[in-house]
Amino acid sequence: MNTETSPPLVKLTAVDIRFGLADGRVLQAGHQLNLSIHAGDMIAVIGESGCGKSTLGKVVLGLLAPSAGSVEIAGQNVWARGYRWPKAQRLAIQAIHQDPFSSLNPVRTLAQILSPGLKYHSQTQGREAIRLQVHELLNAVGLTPSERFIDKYPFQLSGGQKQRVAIARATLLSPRLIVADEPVAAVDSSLRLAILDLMKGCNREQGTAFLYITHDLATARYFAPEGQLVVMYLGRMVETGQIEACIQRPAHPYLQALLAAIPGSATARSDGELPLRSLEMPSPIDPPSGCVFHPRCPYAVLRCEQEAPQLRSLSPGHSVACHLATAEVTMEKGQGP
Amino acid sequence: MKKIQLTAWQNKLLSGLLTILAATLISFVLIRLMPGDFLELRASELVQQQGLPYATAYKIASTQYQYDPSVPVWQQFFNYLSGLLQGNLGTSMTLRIPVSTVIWQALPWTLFLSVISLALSFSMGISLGILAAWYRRKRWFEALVNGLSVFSQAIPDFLIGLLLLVFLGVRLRWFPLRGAYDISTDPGFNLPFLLSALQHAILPALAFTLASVGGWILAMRAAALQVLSEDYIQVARAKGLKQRRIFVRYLARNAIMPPVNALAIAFASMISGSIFVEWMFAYPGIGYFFGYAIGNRDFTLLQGILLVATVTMVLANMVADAIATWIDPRIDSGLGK
Amino acid sequence: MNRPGPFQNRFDRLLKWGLSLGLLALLPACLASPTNQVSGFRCSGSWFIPPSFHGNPWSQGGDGTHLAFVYEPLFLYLPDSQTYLPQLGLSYKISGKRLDIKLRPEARWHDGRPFTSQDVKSSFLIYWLQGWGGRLKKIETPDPHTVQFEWHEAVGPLEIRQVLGRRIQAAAHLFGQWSKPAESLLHTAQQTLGADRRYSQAQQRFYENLQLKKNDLLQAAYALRPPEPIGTNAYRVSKVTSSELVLKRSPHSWHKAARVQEVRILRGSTNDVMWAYLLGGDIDASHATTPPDVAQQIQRLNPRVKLFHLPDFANFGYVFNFRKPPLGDRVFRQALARLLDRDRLRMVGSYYSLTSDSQQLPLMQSDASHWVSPELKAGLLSYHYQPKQAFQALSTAGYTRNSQGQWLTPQGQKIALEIAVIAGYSDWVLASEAVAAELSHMGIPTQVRTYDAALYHQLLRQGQIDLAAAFGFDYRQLMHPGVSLDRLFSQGGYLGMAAGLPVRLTGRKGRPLALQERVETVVGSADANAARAAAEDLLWLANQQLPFLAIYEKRISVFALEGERVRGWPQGDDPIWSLSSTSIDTVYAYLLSSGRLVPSGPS
Amino acid sequence: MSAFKHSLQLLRQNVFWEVLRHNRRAALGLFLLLGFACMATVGPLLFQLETRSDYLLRFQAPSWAHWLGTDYAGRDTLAQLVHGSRDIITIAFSSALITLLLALLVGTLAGLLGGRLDQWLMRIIDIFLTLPRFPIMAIMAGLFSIQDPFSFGFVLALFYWPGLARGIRSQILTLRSKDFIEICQLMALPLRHVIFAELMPNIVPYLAINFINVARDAIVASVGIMLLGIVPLSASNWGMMLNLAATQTGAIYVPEAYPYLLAPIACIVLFQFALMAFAGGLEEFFDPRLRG
Repeated sequence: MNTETSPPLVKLTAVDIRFGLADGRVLQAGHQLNLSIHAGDMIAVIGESGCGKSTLGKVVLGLLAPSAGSVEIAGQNVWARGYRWPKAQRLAIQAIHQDPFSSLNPVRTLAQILSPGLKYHSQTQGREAIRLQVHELLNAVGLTPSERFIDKYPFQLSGGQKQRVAIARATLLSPRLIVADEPVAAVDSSLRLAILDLMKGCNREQGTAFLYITHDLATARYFAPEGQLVVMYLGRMVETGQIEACIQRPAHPYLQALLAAIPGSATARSDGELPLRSLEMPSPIDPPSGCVFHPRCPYAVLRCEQEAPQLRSLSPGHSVACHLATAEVTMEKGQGP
Repeated sequence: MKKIQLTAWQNKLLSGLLTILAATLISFVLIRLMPGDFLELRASELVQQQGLPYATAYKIASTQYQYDPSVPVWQQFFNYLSGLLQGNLGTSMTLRIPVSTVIWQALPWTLFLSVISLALSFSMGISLGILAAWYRRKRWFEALVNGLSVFSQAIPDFLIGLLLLVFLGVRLRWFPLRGAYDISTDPGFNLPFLLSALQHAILPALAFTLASVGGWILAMRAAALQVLSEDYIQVARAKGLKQRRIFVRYLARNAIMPPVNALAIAFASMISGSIFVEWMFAYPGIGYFFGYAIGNRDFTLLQGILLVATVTMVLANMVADAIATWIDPRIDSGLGK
Repeated sequence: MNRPGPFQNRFDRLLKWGLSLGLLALLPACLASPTNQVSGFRCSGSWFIPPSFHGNPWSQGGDGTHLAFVYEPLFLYLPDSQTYLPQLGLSYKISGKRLDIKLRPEARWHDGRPFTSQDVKSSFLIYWLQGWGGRLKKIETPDPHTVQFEWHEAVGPLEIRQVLGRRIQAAAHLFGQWSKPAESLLHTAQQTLGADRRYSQAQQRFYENLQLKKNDLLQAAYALRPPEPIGTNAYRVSKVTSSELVLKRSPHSWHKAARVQEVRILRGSTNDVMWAYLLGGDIDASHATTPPDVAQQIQRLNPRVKLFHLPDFANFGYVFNFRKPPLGDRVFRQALARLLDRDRLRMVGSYYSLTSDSQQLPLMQSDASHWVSPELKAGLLSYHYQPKQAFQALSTAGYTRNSQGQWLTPQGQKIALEIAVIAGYSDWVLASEAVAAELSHMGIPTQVRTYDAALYHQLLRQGQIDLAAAFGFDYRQLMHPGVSLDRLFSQGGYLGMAAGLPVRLTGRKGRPLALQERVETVVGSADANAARAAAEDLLWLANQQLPFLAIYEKRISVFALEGERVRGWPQGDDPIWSLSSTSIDTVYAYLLSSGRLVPSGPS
Repeated sequence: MSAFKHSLQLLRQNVFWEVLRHNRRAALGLFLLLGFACMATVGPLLFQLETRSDYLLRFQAPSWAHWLGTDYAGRDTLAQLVHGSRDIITIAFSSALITLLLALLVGTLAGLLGGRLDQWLMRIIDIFLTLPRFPIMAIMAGLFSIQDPFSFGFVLALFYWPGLARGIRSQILTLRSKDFIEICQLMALPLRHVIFAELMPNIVPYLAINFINVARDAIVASVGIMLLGIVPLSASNWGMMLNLAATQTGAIYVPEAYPYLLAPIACIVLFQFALMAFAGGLEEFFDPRLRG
């Protein structure tokens, strides 16, 4: 679906994100983030909690201003001074959150949750027409019969049903990109695939692009088998590439470690131990020198402590930020690069 | 310029001092805005006694009381403040003795009453509260505790005081009606005096106790129910621990913390909240003198009493904070937000 | 579900012990009864809270109920028998401008020093500093037991009564350093000001300067803190706390007959506190305005309580503010007087009091015959309860009623009134509530507002009230209507100021009356006839103009406990009770020091 | 405004009766409150206030003529009780209403705008909360020389708003960090929608409970201050009835006077109970989670 002529939906260039803390220290949640999302793209962002993946999501949504670098949405630098965001573009990017308790207003019924967007931004006008469309939406996300659901409150629904409502709300204005931040983390595993299918259907039928943020490689693989993978570690993108390619040939030791945790994957270890020197993630407030991964990297050498690796291309569409990774060497079990 | 970094507690102390200062200023201005004037009172007396023209009498009264109302309020305030800094609360305008002396004389009675009633209501409240949570399936017990707490919350302390006065005092003549001790005893550390002081304190203390026990019951029951729903209680039960061990080790110890935390504030609010009951029983504590001061427009005495109440409140807040931090170190009171 | 009770372990044992200990501690407190009820006499009163209390009777911290037991006057005046009881004085003689007094030679101060004429002089010089004795010329002491007062002109009985009746409180050996300069000040003052009543401008300046000098001396005298309790009467202060004041028998006092060794005064101000004391048998004497049913209850619960109803030498009523329409209208005031059934109001406010007479004179009813001549009486208006006539009078004067029955002024404004009362004076509040209800019922919506004393006096002085509750005449101490006429009609008089009375009003014979001059004649003139004539003028004016509406003449209920700690209370009709004109404490003090009240030990 | 719409909607959905049907205590509370409302509105028409005093009828026992006996001046106690309810209810509700409005304004502003303004407002609130409440109220009562129940309510409200404003602020802060607010931003919904349709309905239960709590506190404080005799307010309300009964007429010493003494106490306790009980139901009514 990539069309070279039209600008990407969202393009991040060398984005840094820093938060000043009350005590004067600085927390770096993102560093040198580059990402282009085109119409219809399926991108999965993966990383441990606290690695800055949700922050990336917020930047993509245009909710968070970068400390450095530029964020272009539909070819426009949205944080440029004096820029006013056209409403149509604003509405083109929507979100699905992880926690339905927080994302659905507990004192509003489903009808009340879904109708304001229609009321303010669609052609559908009039109480009855809107209600009719809410019915359709509920049916579309599988909350059938919709009469049973339309006047319920969120607390009367199960976790999966709540996420369906969230999806319905995100899709209601037919956006071109949806940022889904761990949409199935709070859902029973038996229902996860159904939710993911719902989103995939959206992509298939309407061409909606998805930025799927997760800590779970398995769901990422299921969600976007043809899509792109972004691996994040401590605010940095450490590896990007076509998802299957990455999984088959993980270049960064961090991704290797993540894969090692999945039984049956290429680098899975029989003893179940992670091939890491330390299980603790360093603090983003005072990140390690050189390669931020070096304190945990089983292969770290002196250079890793001194020099920060840049994201470099290993093969077309597959980049990694590691001094040692090479395109030729395929990781074998327990073997160094 | 280097920003001065204060520790959390220094910060608290500083803001406490500022609060006291501001509260003092507010009450200072309020008091001086009150209509009615003790100089007026004294001057009318002089007019009647000595047949002086009113203006002369007012001037004489003003020199007698060493109070000149024509001095601007801000200047009076700064005079007062500079006195305060030297530990001087000023001289009572009508009693002509240091305010601190009056307060030292009244405070013990109020403290005596507060400590007795707080001890009674707290111990009764937490015992009943925790038992109500423990035996929550026993209908009659729950009804009893419920009834007590509802009654206690529905009736203000001074009305309980009135009822006690009428029925236990006047009708049954079990307890003395007014005052703090029997006058035929000799104030000091001797048994008859202490006994009579205790005897006189029973009715007012009972009034406070009955009016506040409901609050403690509810707080303790809520805390206990919270604890009972925690996992570790289930685990303990599953492990087959003895019931009384669960009650003491797990329930009582954990549930008592929130009420204990509220103790400091409850104590502080008694210092200034005792006016009505002390007045009802002609009990010579802080509240009684407050009534005197307000009736005679004794500005300095009023100011002194308000200052004591304010300082107690600020201190109590700090103590409560300290206890909260001590119980749960995660609450770092310094780094809010 | 069979759980073992939680009361079986360390935590609970702690709790259990704590609770039982607490209960145990309360138990003796319940059982403890007032143990020591031996000698002594107890009454209620007030004084300054220690440590602001001190032994200087002249300044505020030394003031209080105890003064009656500690000091005494030269003579005690008994209004009932119109006689003087000799105390520190033995006899007196009035000759023209002079008053000669012989003193009791055996009288002693607290420390055993003899009581002399110097002490009397010293005391009255301090009174002079305080503003008494405007026309006093000098005080002389020819010998230790004689004192002579001399005025610029012959003075009336009021002045005499003040000299004879004021307490001698300034021992010369303590207050001499201020009374001596005061004497020289008096000397200069009488030379400069002379006998004139009207001052020139220079004299006026001197006068004001004199006031400031007097005040300086007075302040210095006020600052004295005697090292030990002083006084001449049978008792001396022994212990003072905020809730009680203890007096002990003074060893040097000349009152050898006093047998009660100790007097305890309990702090008690409001009626309900005093009722509580009585009920508990805590005090031997108490005065409180009490309705009959409460009195009965007290007597039922404590059969030793005797009840006396004594005149309080004051009447209660309302001062009208002339500045506020329609109260400035005489017709309206008179109508109000006729609208109120004072007998019913009296029962609600103060049951045992006497309903004020229909002429509304600022006099005690028992004293009226002495001041009102038959011809004056014939010309007085009567204010019986007659609402119909009152309504008629209002209508005639142009007042109308609207459809809701509310009265309107002739100008068509709605009439609504407000009654100001001092908070805490319960019979005032109760009576005022009843008045307000009555007036509202009659179509004059009325509300009661209670103010504390500080605010009340201010409002009164500034003339911001409509009706203000107050004592109309207040005979206390001097037993003379001049006092109340002065309050009502003289410039700067307390009630007159509140009413906003004009300086001149049209008098009996249609001529304008100089109020100030008339008052001075009543108060100061030695010529009884002139004083009476002036009084009649003013009484007539009070009757016609009605600046003050009296509701009842107050009587106080004295509860006395016979046989608990003391016995020997006089009969209810004993003239000695009328000593209460000075203060009720004076009665107790006299009964104790004269030995009439004795300890009720086994006889 | 939208909270009002919100409640109307809930009423339409018969939620109210649902709540009352299974929450017996709330139903009882509502019943009592309605009773008191009738007492204050219709009551005075039914029970004529016999204003004139007749000492001979003082402290009569309850009878057909006087259901609750008579007062110190022989007037019907019940009629006074009925007429006196109006002042107390006015004080309670005016102070609660003023408190609510002030607190809502300040709390919402502080919570939504944040920053310097928030810091200053919180500092001021801290100071207010440190001032000893009853003494300052007594001073204020003297300061304003209160003449009517509305201004009394206003003075009380001056002391109640800071606590509530702080509570509202923290509620708003919590809500503001919720994802549904972020969604509103993404959906470019107007601010008025965010405030009135998303935030307010969430804090309405909190407001309702606090409205009632303030009303209860106001009753206690006003009766206490009247009992102290500081307020120059006229006698026809429960507080002043108590003042007269307890301290001025000797009613506490005379058994015949107990109906007169106890009637206002009983009314105050019942009213407090009614408010408390109803508050539980109100919370359920506004908070769908509690109804589940």
